[in-house]
Amino acid sequence: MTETTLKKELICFIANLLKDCNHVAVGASSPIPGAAALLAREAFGSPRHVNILGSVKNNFFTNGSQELFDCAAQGRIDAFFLGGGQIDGQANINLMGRGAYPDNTPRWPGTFGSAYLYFLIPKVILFREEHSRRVLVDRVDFISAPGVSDENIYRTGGPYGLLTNKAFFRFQKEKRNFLLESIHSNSSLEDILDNTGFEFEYSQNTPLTAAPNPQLLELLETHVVDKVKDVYPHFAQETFGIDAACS
Amino acid sequence: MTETTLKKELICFIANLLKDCNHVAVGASSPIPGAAALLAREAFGSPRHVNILGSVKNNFFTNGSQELFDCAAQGRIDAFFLGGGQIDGQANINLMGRGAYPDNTPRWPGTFGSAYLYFLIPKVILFREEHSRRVLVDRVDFISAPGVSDENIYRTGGPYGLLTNKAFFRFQKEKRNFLLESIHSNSSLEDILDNTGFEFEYSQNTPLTAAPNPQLLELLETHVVDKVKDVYPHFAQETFGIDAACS
Amino acid sequence: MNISIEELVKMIGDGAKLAVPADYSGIAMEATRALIRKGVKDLHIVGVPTSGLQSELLIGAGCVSTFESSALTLGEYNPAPRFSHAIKEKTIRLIDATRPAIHAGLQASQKGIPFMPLRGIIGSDILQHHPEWQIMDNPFSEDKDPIVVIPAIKPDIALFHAPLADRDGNVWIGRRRELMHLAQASKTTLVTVEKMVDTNLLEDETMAAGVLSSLYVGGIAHCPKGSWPLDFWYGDKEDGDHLREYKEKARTEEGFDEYLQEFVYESASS
Amino acid sequence: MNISIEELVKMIGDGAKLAVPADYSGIAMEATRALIRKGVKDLHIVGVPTSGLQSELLIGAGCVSTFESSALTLGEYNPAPRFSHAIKEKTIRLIDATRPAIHAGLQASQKGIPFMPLRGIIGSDILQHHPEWQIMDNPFSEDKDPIVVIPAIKPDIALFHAPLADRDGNVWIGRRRELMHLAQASKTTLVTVEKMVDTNLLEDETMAAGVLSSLYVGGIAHCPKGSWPLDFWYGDKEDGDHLREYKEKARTEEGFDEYLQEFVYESASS
Repeated sequence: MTETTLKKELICFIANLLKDCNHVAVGASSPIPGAAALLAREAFGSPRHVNILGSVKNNFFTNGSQELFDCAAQGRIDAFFLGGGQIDGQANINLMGRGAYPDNTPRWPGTFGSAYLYFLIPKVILFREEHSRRVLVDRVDFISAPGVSDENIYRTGGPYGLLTNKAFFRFQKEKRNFLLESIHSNSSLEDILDNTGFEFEYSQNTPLTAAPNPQLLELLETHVVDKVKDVYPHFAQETFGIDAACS
Repeated sequence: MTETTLKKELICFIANLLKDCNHVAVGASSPIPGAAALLAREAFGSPRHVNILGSVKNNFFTNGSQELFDCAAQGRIDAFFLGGGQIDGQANINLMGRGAYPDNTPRWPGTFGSAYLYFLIPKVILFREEHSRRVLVDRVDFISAPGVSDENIYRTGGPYGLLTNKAFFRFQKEKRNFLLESIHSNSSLEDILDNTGFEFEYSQNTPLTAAPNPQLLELLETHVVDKVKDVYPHFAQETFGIDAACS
Repeated sequence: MNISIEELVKMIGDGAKLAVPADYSGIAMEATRALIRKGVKDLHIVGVPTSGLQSELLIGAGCVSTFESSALTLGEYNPAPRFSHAIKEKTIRLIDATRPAIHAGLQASQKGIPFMPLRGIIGSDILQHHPEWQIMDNPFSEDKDPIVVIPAIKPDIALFHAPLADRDGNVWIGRRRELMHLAQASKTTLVTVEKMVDTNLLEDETMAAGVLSSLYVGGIAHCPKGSWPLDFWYGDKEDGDHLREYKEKARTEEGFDEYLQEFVYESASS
Repeated sequence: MNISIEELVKMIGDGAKLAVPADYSGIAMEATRALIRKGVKDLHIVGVPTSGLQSELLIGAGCVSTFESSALTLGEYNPAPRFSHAIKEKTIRLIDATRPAIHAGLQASQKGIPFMPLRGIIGSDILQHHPEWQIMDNPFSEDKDPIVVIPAIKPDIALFHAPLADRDGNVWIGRRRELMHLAQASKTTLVTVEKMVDTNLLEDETMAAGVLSSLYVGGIAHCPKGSWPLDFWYGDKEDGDHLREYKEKARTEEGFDEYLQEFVYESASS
């Protein structure tokens, strides 16, 4: 499978996860989730609202990210995406850096809104293409945002699952761990076990991730691609071979 | 002195109090202070900013009264006006009603923003045309907003003085009382003493309130009157004999 | 989302906590009359931060059980006779606040936080009479620094009148951005508008700053002159003759009933 | 109030607490270069709620002593080499927050309150490393309900780039209303604009919702393309070639110095 094929499959996979949402917000530098949200809106009519931060089109906020955070607290955002330089088996994420704070090597950009949105958006999808022991660690070096909280902590949101280049895990809140739900066709259970630094539940018969519905894929490649190009021109060029400047 | 002459003199008197201000805010139903602020801006170039609440012209707020309150807390409003169904000698004001709350008879509209703005705007001018023992009482029945606060209470603003149809009192914060500063030409010290329900400091030689500067009065009647009419059409008609609907 | 005014007010059930703006922001008066016609009961009105004829009519018509605001004022047509009567007869519960405290409570709701601190108020008698406000010590001050904390006010529905809406459910509120806070603090928002437009308001860069997104909007009714007889900042001036007529009639219960009969029950919805 | 860019940056003194917006809101890059040319020292930068190339350049040029934000990100041109270098060499003090906490701190300043409560954060390591944040119990909850409180962040100056300003000192920020909060939270605001217009922006009802009043503005410099090489939401797209060149050069201290020489010190102010 080529890299661009895989990207398209991830887009279709995520789109299917967003069917039950009314409002999906996506970060400015998350082209695959962003494309997925635009695809889902086009294909299923839901999410009805897609907000891509930093975009002028596809963004109805008139108060910047403050409105995003207020909206999340109001319960008006159903799904969001977070990544992380490190993600551990309790769904803790680290966006700060490797090693001991503040002398991280490397230091990454910072925690952004993760320490807040992870608490307040019901369906947070962890998305990180790289599936390696470097990223998927036993214990993150710095908790930018915790995967689970004690009972007495106000929390209406949290991790729904973790999607990588190799697999999709569902997060089990009660057990505080991940369950391997499906393996992409380019990988195998052995490959997953070799490249995952945290413990997780799995069955020997973990199914393959279903191939994308051809109609969905076609819709992406025909109708949705222009919308993706508007927001993520570099990504669209790399993935769909479209020269944003010339079309 | 006719009533309209007196109103014009009050406008000129207040305009002189606003000279040292950068930003004056005025309530929607305060035509005399509003006219005074517009006059001062025209005559002295200061206040530079005049905000008349509820007006579209002469109002730069784009967040309604929320912006007024924030602005006051930021220290960006220098003067404001408050009235009261009752005002007492410690500059406590009552906008709630006569008698015991909640069974006031009569009940007035309510406390508005007084319980907040009185604390945060440095120069609050109490303005109430009626000068009687009914209004100027020994002790208000309900403190909508207190004239003074204990040392440990955060307070950057408070009463500057009290202007009525008969006189102007300066408030003495340390002594927690009013000092009679000047008596309007239609009144006398005896008249003031007869009609004031609270104790106040005064000298037997309390001067008359200075007559308005003729140029200031002329400016009001010529250039400023149209601006007043825009905001307070009924008042302009009554005071300046202008029919707003026909000009 | 574009519905009739009767359908719009159907969404306001008995017992709803209904937030309405101050007169200068645009009042949905025709919707208010429809609400009285429908016979809504037990409203908890939040006047943000004050209210006027709208609440006076609802109170007079027996639709209100709680009135929470910093004032009920008819401006130069004060006093409000039905409000005064209801207080005298103790037929409504009052929650008297001060204007920024109403805003602070709504902002807490908008931000999903349980409370907001607010300066001022200490020493005002409204503090001791308010059922919920507390004083706490500012945790960031070395010296004792008492400050009032205001709990979130969470309306079920916000209702107002605005200049424009588009077919996608976006509403143009222009410089009345305070309505944005009102809408975001409420579970949903119902709007009457002067005019419907066919183009998406958010796609017009000069309009966008004044657009309330459809995300927050539960229903829109096209209702020209929907704020009559009150002044509308982006439309007609107040109908002073009518307001004087109201003031005169509403002095007595009988007069008020006649007013309702003539201007509410017998008037056709636009 | 309409002044040159060199006069504008004169108002930013050594040690100032300087608030700047996230890249999507409009960055005053030409003013930033003027600031480096002037040799400002010891800035406390508040990135609201993140910052990018602007802070990277100021840090690299030695103008910054404290960086307070929730991220310094060059987006697809990450990592930020001079930021990383400064952290390694410990030449700047970091105050790491999360985005809504930066907003909450500014809103506390905007509202003149000492702090704001904020949900989330508990269990994040940023909490224990932050020099000021506290946890308190929600006073309105019967059950134990811990909540983080964020003290006010009070910048001396806000600096950004906007589409339009008028001769009266009003600035049109359009749908970037977040800049309103930034300005109101700061003691004063300096702005560079693409264009000056002759009519008063507040008097145009369609523009008014997006206008920052001159009350909040301390200086305006006319500076077309003032956000170059960054994307401007109401103007040019980012200059990707230049940003790639920056990324390449700034890998080393020498390369960065060459970059400053060519694009900051030798470039004429517009």
